[in-house]
Amino acid sequence: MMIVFYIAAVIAVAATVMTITLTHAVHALLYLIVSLLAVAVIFYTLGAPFAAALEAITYAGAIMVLFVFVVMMLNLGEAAVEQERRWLDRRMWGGPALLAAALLAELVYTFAFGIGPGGPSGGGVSPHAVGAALFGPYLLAVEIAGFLLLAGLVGAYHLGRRRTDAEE
Amino acid sequence: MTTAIWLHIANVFGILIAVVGASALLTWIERRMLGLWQDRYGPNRAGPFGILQVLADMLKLFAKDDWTPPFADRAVFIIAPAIIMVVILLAFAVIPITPAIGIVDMNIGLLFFLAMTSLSVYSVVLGGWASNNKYSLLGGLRSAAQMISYEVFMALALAGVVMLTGTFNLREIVNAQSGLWFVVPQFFGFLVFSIAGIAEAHRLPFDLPEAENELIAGYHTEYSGMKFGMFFVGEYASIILISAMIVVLFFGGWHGPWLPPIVWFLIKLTFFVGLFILLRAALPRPRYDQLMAYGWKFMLPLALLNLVVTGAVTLAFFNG
Amino acid sequence: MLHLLWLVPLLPLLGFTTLVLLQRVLSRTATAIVGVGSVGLSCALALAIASNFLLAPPMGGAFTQTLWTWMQVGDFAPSISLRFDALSLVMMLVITVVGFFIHLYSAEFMAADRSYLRFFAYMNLFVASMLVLVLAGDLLFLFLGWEGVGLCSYLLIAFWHEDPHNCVCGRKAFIVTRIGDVGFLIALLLIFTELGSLDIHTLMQHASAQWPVGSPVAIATAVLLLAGALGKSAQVPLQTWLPEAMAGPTPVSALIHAATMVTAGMYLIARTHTLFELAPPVLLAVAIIGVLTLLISGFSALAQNDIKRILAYSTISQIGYMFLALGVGAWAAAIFHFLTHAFFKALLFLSAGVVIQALDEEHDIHRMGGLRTRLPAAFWSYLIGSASLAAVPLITAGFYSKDLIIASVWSSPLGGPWLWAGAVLGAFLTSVYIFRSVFIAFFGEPRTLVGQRPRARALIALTVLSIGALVIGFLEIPDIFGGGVHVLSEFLQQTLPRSAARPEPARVEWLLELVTVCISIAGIYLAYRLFLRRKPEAEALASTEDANLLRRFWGSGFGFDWVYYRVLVGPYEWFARVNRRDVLDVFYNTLAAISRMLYGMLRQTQTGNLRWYMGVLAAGGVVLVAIVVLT
Amino acid sequence: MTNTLPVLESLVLAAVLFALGLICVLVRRNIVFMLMGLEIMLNAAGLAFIAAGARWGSADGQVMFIFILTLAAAEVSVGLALILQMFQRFKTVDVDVLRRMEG
Repeated sequence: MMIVFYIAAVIAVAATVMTITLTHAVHALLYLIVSLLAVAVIFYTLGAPFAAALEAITYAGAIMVLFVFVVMMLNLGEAAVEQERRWLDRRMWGGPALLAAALLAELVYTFAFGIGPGGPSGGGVSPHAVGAALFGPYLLAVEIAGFLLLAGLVGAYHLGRRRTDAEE
Repeated sequence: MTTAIWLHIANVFGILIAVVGASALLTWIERRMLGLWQDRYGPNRAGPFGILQVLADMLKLFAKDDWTPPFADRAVFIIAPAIIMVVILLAFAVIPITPAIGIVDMNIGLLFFLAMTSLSVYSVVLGGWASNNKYSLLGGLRSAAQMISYEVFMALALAGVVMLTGTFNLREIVNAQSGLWFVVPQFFGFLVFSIAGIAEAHRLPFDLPEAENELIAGYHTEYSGMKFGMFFVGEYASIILISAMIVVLFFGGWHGPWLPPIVWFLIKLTFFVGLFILLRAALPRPRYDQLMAYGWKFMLPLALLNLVVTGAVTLAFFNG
Repeated sequence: MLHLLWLVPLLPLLGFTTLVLLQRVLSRTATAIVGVGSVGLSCALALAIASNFLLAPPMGGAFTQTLWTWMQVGDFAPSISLRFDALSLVMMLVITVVGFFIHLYSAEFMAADRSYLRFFAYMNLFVASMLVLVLAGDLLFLFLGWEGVGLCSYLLIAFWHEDPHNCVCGRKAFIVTRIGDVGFLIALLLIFTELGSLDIHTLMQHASAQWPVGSPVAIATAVLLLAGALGKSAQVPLQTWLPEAMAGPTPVSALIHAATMVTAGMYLIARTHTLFELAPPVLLAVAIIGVLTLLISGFSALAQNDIKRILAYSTISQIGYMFLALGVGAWAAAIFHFLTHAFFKALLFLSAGVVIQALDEEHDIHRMGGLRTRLPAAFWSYLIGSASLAAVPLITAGFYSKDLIIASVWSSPLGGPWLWAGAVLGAFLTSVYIFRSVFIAFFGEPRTLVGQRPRARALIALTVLSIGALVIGFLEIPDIFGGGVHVLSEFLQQTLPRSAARPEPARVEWLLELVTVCISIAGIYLAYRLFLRRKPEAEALASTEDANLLRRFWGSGFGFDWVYYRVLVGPYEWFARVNRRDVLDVFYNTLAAISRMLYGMLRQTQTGNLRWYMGVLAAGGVVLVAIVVLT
Repeated sequence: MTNTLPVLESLVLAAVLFALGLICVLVRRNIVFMLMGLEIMLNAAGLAFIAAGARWGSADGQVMFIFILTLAAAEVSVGLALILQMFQRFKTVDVDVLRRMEG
């Protein structure tokens, strides 16, 4: 299991690095999908098969498709890739990388010393338990999430409308 | 231990080869049956009943120059057809054919199937995009919207079955149908799933992404050789996959009297594959907006209604 | 029957709400029906209740009806309660009856006005508030009516608000009465903190039990209540608003500024008489203020040319009589005079209104003349009202009430010769100024053409009020006139203490009676001589330097307005002018400048660059996590 | 399952992914890539929740992940609609162009 985890982790990190460095949007998205699928595998190794399936279905299968869809609609072409390459100036990486490194160091430090001794109690969590928790103590949150989705739907529909010149 | 491993390997390769072979064979079967229903011959020259036509097609496709259009996005263009083969074949891994035959017995088998079908979108979308051709792009855009939409109803239709059995494990679902096939209590679920399945496999009448007469074969316009062959075979494999899922989820899988389980499964499978081909022969293709309206305005409410009624009945009578 | 009491104030209030809510729907006729009808119903109900009360008096001479508790904050629980006793009954009857006839008259008088509906809405609201004022069993509830009355007064004085002058008058009335109201409000707080209750009956009992006579707190309370009463009743030094209040329509002047509202102060003192009896100095002050007021306004009325202003000063002066009566402990006499005054003053105003309307908004008596023959109805009613006001002996109501007051002042231990002399002088002045207006306006040469003449509704009102102004007086006839009648004072004794007057020997009484009669007749005769018979001589006298000065002084109401302007308004305006560039603003402007500077600095961070925001956000996150990690 | 789960490693991985996503958001000028960076960060947060849930054997982690998923779906739908709108109006995907909205 640990081998699977490490392979997946390496794939995830590598794919994410590719995502953030590539200039071509569709290629970057493909790498991002790979990264997400790798994370799904990691979920599986963490004993969360339900979350793994959801990650694949929703994240990789639906949300990313939306991304691809939009990138396809924009259909920027080679010029955009060139532009992106120009924008990705080497000098621009310094500050953000430093910031991210600091954050990473802090987080790792916290995890390393904060998780405490003692092996994880472990044990997978079945979809049944997740569902019971969702519609038990988290029922209100589920309702709110439903509202959030509805708001997202309405917002996206409104924003996505192609305005005619008369409306401007 | 060793025997088990060997058996497992045999299982894996057996199913793999069977599926690919069956898909290939299906190209010929379909053409013959269409010919039958449309009162013409179909391929009948090569071998008995033209069965060697499959081989001939295969040879032709393999022998063709593996050509990539210069204006295409090379990497994505190559990956796209591979994706559909990979995900469809992966999805077969969770299908329990008989108690003995079946690759993995996953406790989230149903979700795995859904995950794989949802990933199969990329094949079409990326293929359409990478071809860098406006017809292909249109086909890709259509398929993205269509497949995302129908995936929703598909999952919702399956939720009814999950409610009745309380598990995502396909083997347990089949076992739960030893008495009554779920097609009876979940008839609307079956209906929605079948229709959504056709859409997911973008078969006629829902083959808008590749509509020949408007999009010139849509997303695979630029494909040729074995890359086209993979799209082609992948489509038939997904027909088999959807049929197999219908059998597993709604028609009791391998259950049946007198005959051995494998036979029952194959009989049911063949029936649904035939049904899909018949649908292709019988139905016209809707307009794109009709397709989407049909999905969101009819299928979704139906699936939700099915879900609510199933939930209410389950809660009222079984209270599990 | 008594339990229907709550309907009496509610009916006019319903009339008000109906008018306001349906203002787009109602026709003029419907408006008049609603406006007059609501008060008419209320009047009929009041009469029924009053007769019921008289025939079968409730226990203790008072009927209390608690409708609900207004609010409940700790011990503070004022209730919406009605208290009905002899005093309330008289007040209620006067308000509804006189109010009804004035409404009836208004239906005709205001017929040509654009804001017909608004007028009746305000009038109905006024009647409702006034009824609340006199029927309230709780001081806070009374205060609600008190303020409602003030509001309506303001609204009605400024009724013709297109003319800015009317608005100024309305504002003046509002502000001046407000000064008194502040005193009233403080009195309410004081009473509540000292006695723990605002229920009038309870607080009276508590007060007489807890406060000794002449105790400082009693005096303070009485002074503060008196301030409220002075404001509302237009007594010195808060009388300046009432002449200005004549800017409103004439029926308003009749109803509010003569018959009802201005007597609210007197009512308040009568209602809380226990408190005043505990503070004898204040009672004396009431009497002195009454005399001062009646003299000042009597002289002022002499110098007016505007017919309504004459009546306004006359009102102030008559209320001064009531205050005088209250001050000397002649409670019943005050109420009696209120009763007769309500009738004859309303009558005077209404007939003046007829004249004004007939002469096309002419207020100046010198431009009138000879109206006796041309407007006989107005003449006769005005004459009857004037006779009553001037206390023409035996036949007028005003004679009996004023006579009772003057007699009480003489014989009361709280009164005395000085107050008596003032009252008698006032009576003389009254005769002179009112008959001055009669002779100038109704006799002599005609000067202006007569237009509109009164029609049925106005005539009904005038007739009824005329009869009232004549016969109401027979409720109370002195002993020396063959036996004597004491209906009203007997009745009021259920509520108010008996007059403190000592019995005088008949000889003294006859003498006093004779003095009053002579004074009244003499005044009328003087007016006749000066303004009708010997007019040229009088004019020659009036055109001298000194007389002109005196006339100007009197005409301006003894210069109270001028003094107030100099002492209060002027400095205030000066201060406002000086402070236009607010000194304190410097401090706040500095604060604003600092915040603007900081804003300018912070604004630099708002680059509109999304990545910059993200970067700052991330840096903030890093810092926060660092703080958490390192601590 | 008694074998130990890679909880600590998962958390570290989540941190790494989060940092990478942050870099992506900060460095990129293309708004599509910025949105992708956000997705990476959200996903990393989800991973951390799952890992924590696995550490305690509790369903709460996965519940939180589902909520993150919901959030991401809503966010992406609106965000992509905004991108389309922006492209339609400014004919570019460069966020720096939006500076003209500076107040």
